[in-house]
Amino acid sequence: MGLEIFNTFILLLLVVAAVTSLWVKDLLVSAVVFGVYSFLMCLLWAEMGAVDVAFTEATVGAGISTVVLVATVFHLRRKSND
Amino acid sequence: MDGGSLVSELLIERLNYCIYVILLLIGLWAMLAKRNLVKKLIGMSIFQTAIILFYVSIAVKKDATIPIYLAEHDPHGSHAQESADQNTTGNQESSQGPVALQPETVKGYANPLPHVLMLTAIVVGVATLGLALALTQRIYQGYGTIEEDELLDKLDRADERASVSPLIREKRNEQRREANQRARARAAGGLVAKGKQKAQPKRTSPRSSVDEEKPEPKK
Amino acid sequence: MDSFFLATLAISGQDGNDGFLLLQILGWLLGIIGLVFFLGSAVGMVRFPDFYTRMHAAGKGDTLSTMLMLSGFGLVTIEDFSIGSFLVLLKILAVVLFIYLTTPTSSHALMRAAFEDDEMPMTEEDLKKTNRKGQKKK
Amino acid sequence: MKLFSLIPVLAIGALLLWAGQDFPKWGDLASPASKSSVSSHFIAKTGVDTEVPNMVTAVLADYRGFDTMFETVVVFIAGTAVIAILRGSSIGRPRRKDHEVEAEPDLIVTNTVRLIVPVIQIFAFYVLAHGHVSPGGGFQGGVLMGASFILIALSWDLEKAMARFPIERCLFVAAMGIVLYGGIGLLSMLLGGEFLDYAELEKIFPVSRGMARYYAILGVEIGVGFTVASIMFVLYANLASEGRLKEGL
Repeated sequence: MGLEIFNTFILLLLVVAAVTSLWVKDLLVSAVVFGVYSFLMCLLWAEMGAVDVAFTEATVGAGISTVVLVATVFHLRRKSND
Repeated sequence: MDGGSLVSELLIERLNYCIYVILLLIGLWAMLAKRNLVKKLIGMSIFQTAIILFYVSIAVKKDATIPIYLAEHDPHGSHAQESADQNTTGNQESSQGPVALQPETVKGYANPLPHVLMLTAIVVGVATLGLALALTQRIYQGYGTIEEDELLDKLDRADERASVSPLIREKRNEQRREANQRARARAAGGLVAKGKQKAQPKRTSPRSSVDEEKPEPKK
Repeated sequence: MDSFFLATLAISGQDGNDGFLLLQILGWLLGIIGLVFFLGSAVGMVRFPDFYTRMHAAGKGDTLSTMLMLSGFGLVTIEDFSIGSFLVLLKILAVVLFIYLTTPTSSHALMRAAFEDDEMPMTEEDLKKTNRKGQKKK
Repeated sequence: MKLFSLIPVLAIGALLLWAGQDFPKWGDLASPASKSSVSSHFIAKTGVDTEVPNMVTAVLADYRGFDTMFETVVVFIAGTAVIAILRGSSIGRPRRKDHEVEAEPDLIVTNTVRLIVPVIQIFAFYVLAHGHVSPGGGFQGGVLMGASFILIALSWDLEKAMARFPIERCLFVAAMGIVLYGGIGLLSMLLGGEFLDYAELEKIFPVSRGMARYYAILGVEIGVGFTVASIMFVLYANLASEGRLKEGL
């Protein structure tokens, strides 16, 4: 009861993003969807009142870690077997 | 507790915990079952964010604001200054410096302690992710693959090559050479060209070729 | 639009609360128009046939709708003529300027990367071919 | 293998769900974490002790300063480990050419980046210095500063960014951040307090005890920002070029 509709919706979207980023066979797509996951997480934290954590996640999780993942995948084989 | 109340306890009142558990399990399953190393690392990050999400949601209070003092509660803000000025005209005792918040106002702020713990965890998390990605790049340079099963195959072969002592290797090579000669003799007895190709050793991996090449000059 | 905005400000200066109500309505209106453009760009991303047209929908619709929605937010946040609410408006306008600079640049970079990767724009003949194929499948 | 790994996963899931009945409900005011005397003390007394309105910054840099210092050391060690792992690993290895186009840096992109990089850096300093009264602080400001250099490296090439922030300078700045953090702690220890007990700094600065802690938190955050900014750039520069530190992405 205490959980609002907004939170539930974002949480379900989080599960969808997590599953998608592990499902796809292209590692570049996987990295980008992981960035989407980080942004959703940041939105959820901002809604929970943890503004500092949300700010950190927006800069670190969605910014740096996506860039670092893409930079790594650039030097590896892009296709993954599972 | 009967089944119905358990379901209502878990699925309706504590649905958020169910979703945290699902996220955590997705991350754990990816770390265990996915064979690609980058996928494993993404699973690790999902695992980590699920735990951080759990911690941050513990800090939520109903109808509470963010953990930054409102202007009227800040002991050193402009509002406190004004009240201190008013107090100096009246009561001298109560204007002695700033006052801590009352327990009722404490309930109006979200809990800052989990935020602090998790803020550093996120930054350390990206640093360790970078370290793990550097190791992944190094593995790809060394073995040419980041799939776990192929990697294990190559590691097995490398182990075998490295661990066998020279005497045993010599003996094995001799056995293999004898087997080859026998096969060649059989092939020469039978069909001419086709049989010879078939009688070649089945293993075409780099190890067998290397091991056979080494004794060659002794002949 | 500009003169209307100035007129609203003048009204709000004279009548107090009614003018701010007008500003709020204007802000809501801008936000709704922005959402309509956003929906348009989302539909375009799904419906358009090739990469360039899709980027056309995403780049243009995204920039315009985000700018509209943010300026709507900025108008809604004005509650009085204090420095605080004016500072919030100024910050939101800075974000609008930033988006005006960066989003078209990023879509340009994407387009250019696709062009140098020899991705050809779809011609009318290609469209006819795909239509024929679809009809055959049916 | 995949089915086999489902067994521990489902077992852990069942265990966690079973434990989930005991957790507090969403936004419960009487949850153990909210009722504990520690967090109530932080909320009530932070403003009195440190004069910092943002409780998260105060707890991060003052009450739990020892923790944050070693978190910063962990970030520094991760950066140096990345350099150590990737340095010289690709000598004599041909550079991959298959997905590469011969192109000048794009005119529009470079000019826009030329416009917005100073704005990003000013914003990073703003976030760093304004973290006392608004969301922000050393970690966020440092990451933004590192991101501005990554943006330069993405829009021109890695050499252009490395000319502005070479790897030796990165490591020096990162180490200086930790030295600044530990130095403030040591200074307060020399003045008679304990390690990282900033209130003792009032003996050399003409401010009250609360304001001494306020300014010391700012200094500590600047140290954290230095380390995080340079290590984030080190991570990108090494991973994008396989440790060559030139001709990245």
